[in-house]
Amino acid sequence: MTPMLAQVGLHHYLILAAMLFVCGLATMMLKRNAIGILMGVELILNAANVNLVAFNRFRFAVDAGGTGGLRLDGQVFAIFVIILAAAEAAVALAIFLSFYNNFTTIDVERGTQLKG
Amino acid sequence: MPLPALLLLISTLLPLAAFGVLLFAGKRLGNPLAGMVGTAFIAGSFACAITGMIFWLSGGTGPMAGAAEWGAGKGPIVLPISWLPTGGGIAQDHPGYLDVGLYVDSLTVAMFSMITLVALVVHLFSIGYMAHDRNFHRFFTYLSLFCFSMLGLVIGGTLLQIFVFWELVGLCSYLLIGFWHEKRSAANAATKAFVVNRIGDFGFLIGMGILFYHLGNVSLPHLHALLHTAGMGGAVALSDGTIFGSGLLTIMGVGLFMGAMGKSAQFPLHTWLPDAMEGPTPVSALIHAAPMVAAGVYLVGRIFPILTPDAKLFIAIIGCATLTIGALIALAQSDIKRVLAYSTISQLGYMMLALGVGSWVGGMFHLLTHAFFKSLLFLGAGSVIVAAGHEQEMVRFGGLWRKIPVTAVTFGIAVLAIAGTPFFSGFYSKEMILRDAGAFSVLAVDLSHGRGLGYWLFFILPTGVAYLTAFYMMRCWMLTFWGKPRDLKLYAHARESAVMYVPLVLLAVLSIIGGKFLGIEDLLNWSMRESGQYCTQLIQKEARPIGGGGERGEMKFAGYSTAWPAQLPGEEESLGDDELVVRERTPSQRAQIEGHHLVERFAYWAFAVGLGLAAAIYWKGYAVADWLMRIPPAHWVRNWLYRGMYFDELYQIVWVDGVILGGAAICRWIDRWVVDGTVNGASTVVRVISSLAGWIDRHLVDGAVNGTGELAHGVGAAMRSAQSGRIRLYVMVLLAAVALGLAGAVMVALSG
Amino acid sequence: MESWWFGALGIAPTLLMRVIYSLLLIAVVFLPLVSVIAMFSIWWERKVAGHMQSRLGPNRVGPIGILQSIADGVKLILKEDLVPRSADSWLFRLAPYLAFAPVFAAFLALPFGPEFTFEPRLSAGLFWVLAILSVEVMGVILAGWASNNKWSLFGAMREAGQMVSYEIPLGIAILVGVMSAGTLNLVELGYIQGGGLHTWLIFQNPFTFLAFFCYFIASLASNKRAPFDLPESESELVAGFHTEYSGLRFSFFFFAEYAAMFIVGGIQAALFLGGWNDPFGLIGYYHHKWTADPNGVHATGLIALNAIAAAVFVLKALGIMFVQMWLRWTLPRPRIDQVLYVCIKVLLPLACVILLGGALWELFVPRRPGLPWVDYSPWRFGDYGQHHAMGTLVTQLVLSLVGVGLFVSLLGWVVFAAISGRNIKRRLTDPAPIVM
Amino acid sequence: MMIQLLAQTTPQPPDAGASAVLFYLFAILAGASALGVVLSRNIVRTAVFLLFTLTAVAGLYFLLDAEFLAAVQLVVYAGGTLVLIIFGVMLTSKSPGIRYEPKIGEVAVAIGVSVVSAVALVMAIVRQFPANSASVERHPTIADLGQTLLGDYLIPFELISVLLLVVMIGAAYLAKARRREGRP
Repeated sequence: MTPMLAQVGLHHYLILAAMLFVCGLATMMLKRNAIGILMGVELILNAANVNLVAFNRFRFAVDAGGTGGLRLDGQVFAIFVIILAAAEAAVALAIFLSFYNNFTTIDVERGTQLKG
Repeated sequence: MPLPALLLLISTLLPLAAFGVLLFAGKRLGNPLAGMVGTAFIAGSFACAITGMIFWLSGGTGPMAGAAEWGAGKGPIVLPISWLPTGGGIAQDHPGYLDVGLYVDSLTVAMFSMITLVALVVHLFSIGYMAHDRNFHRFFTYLSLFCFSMLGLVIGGTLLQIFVFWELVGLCSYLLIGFWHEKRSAANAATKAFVVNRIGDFGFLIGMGILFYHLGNVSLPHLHALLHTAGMGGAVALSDGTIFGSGLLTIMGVGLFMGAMGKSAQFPLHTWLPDAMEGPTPVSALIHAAPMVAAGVYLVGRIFPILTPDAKLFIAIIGCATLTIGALIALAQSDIKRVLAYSTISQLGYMMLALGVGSWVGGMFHLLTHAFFKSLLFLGAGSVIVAAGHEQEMVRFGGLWRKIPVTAVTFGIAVLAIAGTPFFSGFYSKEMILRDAGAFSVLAVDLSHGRGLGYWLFFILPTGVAYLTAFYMMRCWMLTFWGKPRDLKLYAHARESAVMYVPLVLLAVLSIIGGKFLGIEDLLNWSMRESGQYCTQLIQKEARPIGGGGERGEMKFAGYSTAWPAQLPGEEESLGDDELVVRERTPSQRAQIEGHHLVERFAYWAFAVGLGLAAAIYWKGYAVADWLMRIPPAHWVRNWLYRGMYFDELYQIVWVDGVILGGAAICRWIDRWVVDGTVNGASTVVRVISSLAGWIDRHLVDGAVNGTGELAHGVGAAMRSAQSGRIRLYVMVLLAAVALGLAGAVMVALSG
Repeated sequence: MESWWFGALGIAPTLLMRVIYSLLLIAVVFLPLVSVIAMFSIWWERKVAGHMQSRLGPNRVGPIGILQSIADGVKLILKEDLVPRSADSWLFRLAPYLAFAPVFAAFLALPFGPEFTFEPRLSAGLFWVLAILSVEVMGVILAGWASNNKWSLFGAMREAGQMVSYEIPLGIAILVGVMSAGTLNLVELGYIQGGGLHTWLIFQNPFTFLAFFCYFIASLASNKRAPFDLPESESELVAGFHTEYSGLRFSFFFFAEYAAMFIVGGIQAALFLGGWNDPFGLIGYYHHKWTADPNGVHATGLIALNAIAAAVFVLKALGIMFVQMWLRWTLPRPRIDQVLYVCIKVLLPLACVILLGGALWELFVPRRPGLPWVDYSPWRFGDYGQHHAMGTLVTQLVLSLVGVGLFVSLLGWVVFAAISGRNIKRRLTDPAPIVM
Repeated sequence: MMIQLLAQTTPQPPDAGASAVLFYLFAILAGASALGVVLSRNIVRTAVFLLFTLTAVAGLYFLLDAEFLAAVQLVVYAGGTLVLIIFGVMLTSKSPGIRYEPKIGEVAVAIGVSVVSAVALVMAIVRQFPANSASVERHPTIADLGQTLLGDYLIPFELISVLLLVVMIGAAYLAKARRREGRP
């Protein structure tokens, strides 16, 4: 193993997060199932979370002014993102359910009543 | 937390617990049980209050003195909590915080005992009175909430807290007056009470805003410490160098007093109280006789040290007007509860007058004694009303003493007390008020070098009203209990029940002994000393405020100290015996002795005259009174008084109709001249321009417009397809744009 | 654990050694431990069920049928591995592993002894166990879904609803204990409770005492144990989510269930019942004494101590499992709506009240600071007064008495039942011995 | 009550080699499952791939010294949100095999966009952030996280609790909306 590969650093995490992000994008574009799109969103949020936590670990987690406390803003934000994702999923699923009730399908291509 | 404060806090929270229990379980508890639960809680509250008082006394300087720092005559218990950071303010040990907290002194303790006792009695009475009501549990729920808010108001250590509970009390009052909201009149009365009180509260907010703006903190000890020289008149210089002008101080005082005016039904805002008699009678006893309307007086008592002489004069004038108007109207009422309502207004006027003329102890003393006998009167009236099958017109009563003797006797005791019969509680407090009013008049007339003869009114009116009070109260008793029964059917069914008259007896005893034997006066005197001492400590600890003993204040009342606590009650004790008059005295002490003489000369026999006259006239029911009414002006006067001096009609015309008519007139004017004029003028201009433009349009523009229209149509048709409603297309376009942007940014970053 | 062993051996671990060590640990200790515990539990459940129903239970394979589970296992391995034709075969094959793996992973955090823990580094060990157990539900849901059978789907959806709901009171009940202990680390929890019966968290204050029961009920439901075994209720759903499973895959679900029971019981023991500590605090005392010795570590003594501690811990967990079994064969099964009603409208408010009460208690009632044995001697009651902790002490003692009374009466009941049941069984089985 | 009692049992953070091995394990799992999410055509399988991704990300959090976050990820995401999503799938798909295929043009666009963003991101990362691995002296504990969460971030924390409540009510209301007439 080269030192570059053996020394896992910020880079590695960021690239992985970028991959997750791109997969999320692709999922959003490719799925016709509304819930699939939701999963794409979840992937993107996870990518963001990995970024947050990695930055926190490698760039930020130093002793804050010698007070003994660590700055954990990245982790806190990640927690908030997770909570928001849960909230978002709940609302989105509720919307999908009523979509399903109205159109008897979950294919988002059918919900085009608002077209110009 | 010191023990009395803890006990009083528990005492405050118990009704809240009762409220919670009844709110959620009241319906399930059912008819008598809900009431009993409420009563049990308030009984606990009462026990706590009494225990608190015992501990309080045992901590004090009195016969039960202990080693505590607090206690009667020693110092108040002040427990502030810094609540909201506000970033400014004077008070140095709480920089920039809005405080909440507890403030316990002798007045608090006395008020607690009074409120919980009256509340307990009213609760007991209500179990009987409301026994057949459909919303029995709801009634007790409201009562509990009311007790909580009232006790919270009294124990509150800051104006803010007082205001919060003040509003809560107002809400309870609204709920309870409108308790029988199916009755239109009750609903209207509740709304009226609410609205009228809001007018007063507006003033309260203004006053509080002024205080808050200048001091940054509205807790009572700080107000007392920083502004205690306001009573001298003149401006107050605060420790940070700003000057709190006397005019502003007066506005502040009057503003706060306006709150009290609303709540205590003072002269221009008094009209809600008689209407509030639409509520159940125990409510009248609890709210509109003792605790709630007294809240206004209590508030003025609490802010007393920071009132300027001008503000006090205003209070005295309002009080004087109120007591006169209330008594006069009460003379002519025929509804037993309305008589009591107007008498309450009148008595509250007495208290306000007392505070206005600087008799702090007198006002508070009357507040407490009045609470006993007035709630007794109301509960007695309730007993009568129940006995009479919910009939309130005295025209149909008469001779009821044979049927309901206990009520008659206790009611009679209350009448004697309110009339100021010696050895009854009302005597002592009223005597003190009249004495101080007399002293005030003497002093004011002296200081104005004989020009201010109008100041005599501050003595003449209350004295005259003392006669009137005895008269109309006795009239009420005679018409209700004496003579021949005027409605035989009603008379036949009348009876009283134990659950209702036991409270009456209890209150009657208190009405008798409350004046001299309960030591209320001592407590109040101590209360002044406690605040004074605490203030002194606070002043020494903080940067002292520089008292500006302004010239205007000295000119008016310099000698007679309206600035509390400059004169401590302990130093007063040497005063009293006439032999000592020769010694050097301040003008105020001399005036007080003179006031005492005035009272002895003019007011001592008021009760006998009033009672006797009423007894003579109404011995045989309405016979003599009817004969008197035949004299021409008497009839009109009676009608005028009967309708409450047409205040309601006046307000209807001035405020309600006035606003409607005035608004309509203004609207019409604006419509005709401003709007129409603008429109007409504009149209003329437009007509001229348009004829010009028409030509251009027809010849030049049309071609361009048509061309543009075609273009827009084409573009719109092309763009429309983009809004397909297909969400994934949107997503794709969005993400493609993001990707392009990202790529572009990276390219720029890498090349640059 | 590993660092201690390496330290005791006096060598610095290299990467390769650590990898080998880890593999060895998993192969030699971990897998057998999980399997033995699960198989023992399965046998035990059948035995308990038998005794409760006046039967003998397994009694043919080995002494008192102790090898029955192994026999069953062999049988299940040998059975044909069926995948229904209309099932989603990939998911169908995946689901059992998904159900079993988290349970297996959760064993990592269990504190068997002061040094006998697989991963003492987990500062959020308790939460970690909860988290990883919550993944187990995915296996069940997927099994139900992939079977393409409506009974299975019903079971899966019930499991999803039930599990997600009951996780909330479960978490809150754990939170009460955690609040009292001030740590999420399972090993630290053991140290804190090392001072004997009255330092156990269940007896810490009335609210942890209530939280114990709250946790127990919620753990029953999240483990889909009776009376909350709606996802697999055989009278309605054939066998619920595992209707279509057979052979080895079925046995994975079975394993997972019993291992999860042990974990839930173990967590309960670790959090509330003092973990590996005995009621008198002797283990804690000797552990402190031997590790604090400046002359080096008593290696032999510590190994023995850890073995005893592990035995105590396993005993406690098995005791709780016994109550779970007892309840299964005692209580009837409610409907699914009743189960959810109990959670949302009864258990959850109750848990919230307990949480609030526990928080207030922590705020207002001072306790004896420090660790038992390290900072003070837990049985010297006079010390508590100096720290204004008399209130806590009295509460602890009273609750301990209540707890011991409860335990003794339950034990007496069980013993009585076992003794009187034996007679009945003899009478039942006497006339005709079973012929295979 | 924070007690430093694990002085002897708290080992040093795992050495670089072990954590590198673990990182690649989790990273490959996450990446492969994410690809699975994109490529899988069965929505339930998509969800299962998502589960693996989430679990792997939780493992990465472990390596990043964020074990509380890892547990949160497992509880909330894998145990909560994903269950919810699968619930949604079960309630909305008429039969498990039903598939909605994207058009070929869309696939082309998607591939283009993905590749462009991936390349741009990777280039940006490689250029912008040097591959340092700053070692941290102290392992952050839950106490640190708690201090941050309930100290500096108290108000966002409270707000997000309110948000959760609102979402709960809103979602319940939305999902409860009456069905169309004539449909079950």
